[in-house]
Amino acid sequence: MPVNKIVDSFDEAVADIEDGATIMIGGFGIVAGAPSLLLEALARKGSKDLTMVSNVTGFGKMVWKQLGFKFAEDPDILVRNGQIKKAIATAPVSTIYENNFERLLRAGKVELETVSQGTLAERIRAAKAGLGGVYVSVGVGTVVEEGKETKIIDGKKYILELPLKADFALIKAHKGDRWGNLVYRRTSRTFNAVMAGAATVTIAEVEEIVELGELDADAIHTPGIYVDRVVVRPLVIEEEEVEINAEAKESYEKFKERKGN
Amino acid sequence: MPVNKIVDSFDEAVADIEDGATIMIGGFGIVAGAPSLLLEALARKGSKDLTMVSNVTGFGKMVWKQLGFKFAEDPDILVRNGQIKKAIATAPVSTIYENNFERLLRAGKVELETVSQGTLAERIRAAKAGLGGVYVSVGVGTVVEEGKETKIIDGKKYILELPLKADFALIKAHKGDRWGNLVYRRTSRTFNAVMAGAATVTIAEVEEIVELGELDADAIHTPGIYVDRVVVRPLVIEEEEVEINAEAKESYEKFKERKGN
Amino acid sequence: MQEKERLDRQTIALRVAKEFQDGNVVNLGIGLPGLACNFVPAGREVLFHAEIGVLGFGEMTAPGEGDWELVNAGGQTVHEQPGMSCFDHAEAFVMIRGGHVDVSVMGAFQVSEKGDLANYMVPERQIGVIGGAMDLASGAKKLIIAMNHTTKDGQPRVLKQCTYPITALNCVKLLITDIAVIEVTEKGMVLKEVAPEWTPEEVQRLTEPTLIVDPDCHEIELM
Amino acid sequence: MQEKERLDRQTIALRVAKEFQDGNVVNLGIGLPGLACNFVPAGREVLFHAEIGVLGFGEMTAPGEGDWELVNAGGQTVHEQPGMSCFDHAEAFVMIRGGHVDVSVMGAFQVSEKGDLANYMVPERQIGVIGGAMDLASGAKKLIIAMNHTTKDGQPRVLKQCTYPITALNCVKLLITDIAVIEVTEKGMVLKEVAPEWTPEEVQRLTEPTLIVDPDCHEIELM
Repeated sequence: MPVNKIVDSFDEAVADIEDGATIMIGGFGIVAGAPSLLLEALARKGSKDLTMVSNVTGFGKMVWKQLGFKFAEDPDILVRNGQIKKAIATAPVSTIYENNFERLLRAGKVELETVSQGTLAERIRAAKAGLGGVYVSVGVGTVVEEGKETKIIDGKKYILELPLKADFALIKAHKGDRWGNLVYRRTSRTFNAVMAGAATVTIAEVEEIVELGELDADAIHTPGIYVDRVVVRPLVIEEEEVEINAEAKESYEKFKERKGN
Repeated sequence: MPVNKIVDSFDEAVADIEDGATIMIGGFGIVAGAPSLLLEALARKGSKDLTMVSNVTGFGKMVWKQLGFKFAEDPDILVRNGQIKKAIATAPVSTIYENNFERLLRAGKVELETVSQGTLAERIRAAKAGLGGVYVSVGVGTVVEEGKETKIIDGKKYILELPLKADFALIKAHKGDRWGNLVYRRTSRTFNAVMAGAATVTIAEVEEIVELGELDADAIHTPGIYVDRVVVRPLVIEEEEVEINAEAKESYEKFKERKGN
Repeated sequence: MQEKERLDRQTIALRVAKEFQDGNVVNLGIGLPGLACNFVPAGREVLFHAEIGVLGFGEMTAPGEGDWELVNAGGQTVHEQPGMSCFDHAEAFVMIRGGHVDVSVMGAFQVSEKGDLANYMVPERQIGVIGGAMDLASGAKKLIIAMNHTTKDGQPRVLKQCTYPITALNCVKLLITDIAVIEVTEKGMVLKEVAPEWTPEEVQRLTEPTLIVDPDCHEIELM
Repeated sequence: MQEKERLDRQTIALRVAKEFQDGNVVNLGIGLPGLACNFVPAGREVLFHAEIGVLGFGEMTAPGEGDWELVNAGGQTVHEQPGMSCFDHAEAFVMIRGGHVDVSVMGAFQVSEKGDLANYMVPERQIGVIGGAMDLASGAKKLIIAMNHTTKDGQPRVLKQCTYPITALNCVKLLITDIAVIEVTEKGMVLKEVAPEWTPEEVQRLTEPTLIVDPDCHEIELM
């Protein structure tokens, strides 16, 4: 039988994500790299008490609009839906406004583990790579060191960082095939490619499904070995009105003027 | 000034590899992935007492011919030239005949550290990634464990493996540009891409130099940040007569017959 | 007494390939195991992995033909096929060490009753070739050993304890030799299949640990 | 007394960019530092790195234009340019942690005399945004901080000791503020440049540690 990892719908793709699961969510916090339709499906399913591993806990529509992007969901949809028990993230709150996660955190309704970004990537990779742990010097002398084993290696102090594994990884790619081979576009690769294979089940949301062989062997970013399910987006995500942030506009105009001189 | 990492000759590319240097040599042991002309240049220069990090210590012409390959140099050229003090390798000897390294080792003229292949790759990556070390369970209960720190993590025993860094990495790629961006072809990527950036100076031998922008941003395997020098091969490497191994021929014929049935 | 005929390398490889299930990711070691990529049962789709950095390649090419930058772990050129992907060495071993490879097939000098594997060094040689063997033996979900049942001078290589240096402990799940198919279980080694005309007693005579003969033990089936 | 005019964000970014040397790999933090990609001195070739996974991108696009899958660490779209490469997050931090990035430019809440950096949490908020700041502060060969010299109510942010939680110790090499350029050295903080019309004494008055005034201290040069 030909291998076929393609599933027919987003709801089917997330059907076995039960209450209490640990899930990884790809992307950086920038909407283009987020598995938006998988997140919407998981919101519809309504699984509770999830532990969520992601770079950000979600900014929600406001920030995307200010950045001038077409709108799509980010991890915030699970937060505002009350599905998250704990977040492991590098940027759990916003520096400019109070996001939904911060509100719940201040109300004592969610837990938080803050991780440095490079260490988050390395811990996820360690799980995927079957390593027992890695020594990282980032965070020495800071809050990140608290409660962790340290070791002097070659005269320098390192913190022992342990692998981070999940039950499910929800990721977003540009194209995929029936073996689960994936390619990403530009800065949307980010945590998506890192998380692929670091969970028991990796589910990829793609913009396009291509025939086996269409992706060049040398240019595949995520070999199919790491991917369990592939589900394709409808052609166009609903676009919403976009307002450009006034400050960004002004700053750009000033820059253009200066360059003109 | 435009950045330009392209150097004019192989001799110039290796001119500062002095006696006693630690060098990494890319490839797997299969000739296509070896930086053959850099190795020839280093043999001409004659630097001595080198510590060599590579998958194999070299098979020499005999084996390549038997495999039916066009001939090019592999790490053996430095071994038979008497330039190696110590080898760190996963397959230091041949299982089918006595290679030059084995002869020197038995004569007490070289030292050897044998490493498991996945661990070699991970130790090189650790150096490139600024990690203090990684815990690996491969080799527990074997000779590889001897003299190393171990640790039980989550009920499983791991060995602490330390980063492996070099002064120079000699690697081979398919195409490169003046920023040092590289792409590899098929199974020639191997240790070449891993070693790029794990040495103070990374020198890449390429088959073709392309204009900046010709390599697609999404398909570059080694971003230029890891590469210090790029040197291009003359168009054709001298081909030698090839004899096909008789056993390989026979085995293949038998397989074809069976498939025919 | 003339010994009965044993399976040749091609036939052992054929029997090995029968183990591959639809969608399995299979790493084939150097030598005999490498031949198994030629014998995937009809209708099954199997993805072959080589630690040199390739997944999903096809059959071997004729010697001296093929793309010399597309080779298996033994340096033999293989055919490209749709869906194939290439990667570097660190990634190849993320796949292996991380438990993403379903089946690994390797050769061996010795295998113990508990599934310990010795395949990287003949003690007399004093120098070993570890290569990727330790990683594959500890990392793959299922390790199949394909080897001759005895040494050239007829001594058993299936032993109570390995006398050669160990590659990895408790790792072998299935043993396919030129005279038998043996499963390594918690209760001991179970004889599942014997070569044509061989009896379980004859296999036992060439095997050090006591074999549990499976009630369903039968002649090796190749198709 | 009316305070003298301070540099605006664009001008600080312009001064920051003067530090970039030919061939430097430069990571620009979110906010003000991000603007520096627009001001590379004419004739110099600088490779910008963003931890989201891109190296060698060009200037920012107009807001709302550009490829929304090609953004800097602040989510602002940037222009593609020849030689650009994209990669994943683990690789981006191999570059950072591994010491492959020449210059990192970040904002800060506080910087200490010894070059300690506090930029991930305002204590009153209790929740920090570490992001990639710790990695960049410990990993980049040279860390430049671009920030306002004082808080909104005029309190110094260049301090003997940071009172805010630390991002990384002994990491800041150069401080470019809206009134001064200060080098962090083993002997102490050296005042190298002052904003137009500002005197070293005026800068000192807004700075907690004692500044060593460089004999060559002069007005900030932008070109």
